[in-house]
Amino acid sequence: MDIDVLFFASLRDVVGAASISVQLPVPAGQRELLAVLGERFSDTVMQALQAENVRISVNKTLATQPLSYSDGDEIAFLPPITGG
Amino acid sequence: MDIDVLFFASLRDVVGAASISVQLPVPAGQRELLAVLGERFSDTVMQALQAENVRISVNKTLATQPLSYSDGDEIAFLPPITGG
Amino acid sequence: MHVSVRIQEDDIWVADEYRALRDRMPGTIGAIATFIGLVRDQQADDEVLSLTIEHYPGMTEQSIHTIVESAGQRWPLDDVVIVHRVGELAAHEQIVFVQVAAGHRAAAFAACEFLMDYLKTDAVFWKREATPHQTRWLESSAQDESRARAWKTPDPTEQN
Amino acid sequence: MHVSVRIQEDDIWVADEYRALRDRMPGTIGAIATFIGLVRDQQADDEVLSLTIEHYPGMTEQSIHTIVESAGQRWPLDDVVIVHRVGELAAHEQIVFVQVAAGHRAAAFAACEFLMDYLKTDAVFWKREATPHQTRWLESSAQDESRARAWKTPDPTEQN
Repeated sequence: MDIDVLFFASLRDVVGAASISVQLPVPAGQRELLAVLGERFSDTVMQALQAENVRISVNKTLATQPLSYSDGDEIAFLPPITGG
Repeated sequence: MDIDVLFFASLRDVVGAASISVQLPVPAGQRELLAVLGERFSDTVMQALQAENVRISVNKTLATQPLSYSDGDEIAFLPPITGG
Repeated sequence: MHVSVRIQEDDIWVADEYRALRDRMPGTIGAIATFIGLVRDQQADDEVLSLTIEHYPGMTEQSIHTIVESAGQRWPLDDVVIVHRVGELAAHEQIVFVQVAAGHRAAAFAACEFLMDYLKTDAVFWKREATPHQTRWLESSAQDESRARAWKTPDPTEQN
Repeated sequence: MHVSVRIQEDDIWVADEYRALRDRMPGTIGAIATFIGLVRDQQADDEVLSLTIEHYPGMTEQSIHTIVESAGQRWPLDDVVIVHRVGELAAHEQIVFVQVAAGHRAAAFAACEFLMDYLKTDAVFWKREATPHQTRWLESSAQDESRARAWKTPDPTEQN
């Protein structure tokens, strides 16, 4: 299945792209996603994506583990937020 | 000596005047002022002026007892205030 | 601290007050809290037709400056504007405007609320409310008094 | 409760927001509290050149609506407007505008401050600050987190 993966703010800077498309096996969760990303990105990038303060959203909703992805999902890696 | 006496809000309504001039003996304090006002106003008015929540200002500063008045002073009877 | 206190019969032009603040403002200001009080058209289930506000020229301004000085001693403020109307105001009209600018939001919010609380209890104004059934002079409520008194006790959030 | 939440690159026209509120406002409103956040030109002794704000379209709006709903459940509010800018903002520019109208001032003040506290911690934005020496992504401070958390504990003043 195909999903879109988005990177915001400092994570977009680290990854060097705002979004990528990836193909995942079915079924797939966060472990499968990280495995596919790990083939594409360096250890430095992967460490940044897996930092303790990074949250994951699925289709614009904050997600809690364990995650299970579906075809067409929009996954985002969100570094710490602050507005106002 | 001559002093001006001002009445605000509900007290002006009760007295029927915003300000009056009165002549006081020298020296004079609040007792002498009330005696002079008592000759002019009814018991109803005098009770209103001496209500517990009425404060006195002398020359636009809140006054504390005992008061001692000077020629030309501006005395005001202030009912409970509220702004905002 | 820039301070402006005005008592006026004229309406309050909020947009002009804000523009003037932005024009004179030093750049370290990061937070502006404002409050506008309006004449409510209802009070305790009775329709309010108008509110007539009276002041004691000279003494009223001084009473407000005293409140502003207390706020300035309590929080690091850069700019305070208070405009208070007097005269007869219809329902929905503006009564009072308080604008506080500070470096950070905690001070701006706290000072703005402090100023309003003390305007209710310590500013020399009198208000007469007219409804279809009666005209009466208002007093600050027990609630107003307790809100103002609450500022005199140490506030555990003040360090934030 | 009328609610308007907007994310925009354009500047915020405070005067227009206030006029629109007065136009649509039911008369029982007696209190309007507003907050405006500006880009400070200094941060920890370093000059701030600009602040670049990024959002996640759709998710950001939803995160703010969730915060507004919490405020609406907590206080009786009539009207809430939140306008938040994105893009690159120079020092002194407006970042955020919060306007809360309610019957009485206690609710208006509390809700306005609550909304700002949660915008700091729960709204989906990212901010990058540029100084002459560095560019860095900001995080909400420990102080911001503790201010937002403080609303979750029972507030003894809430009954006032």
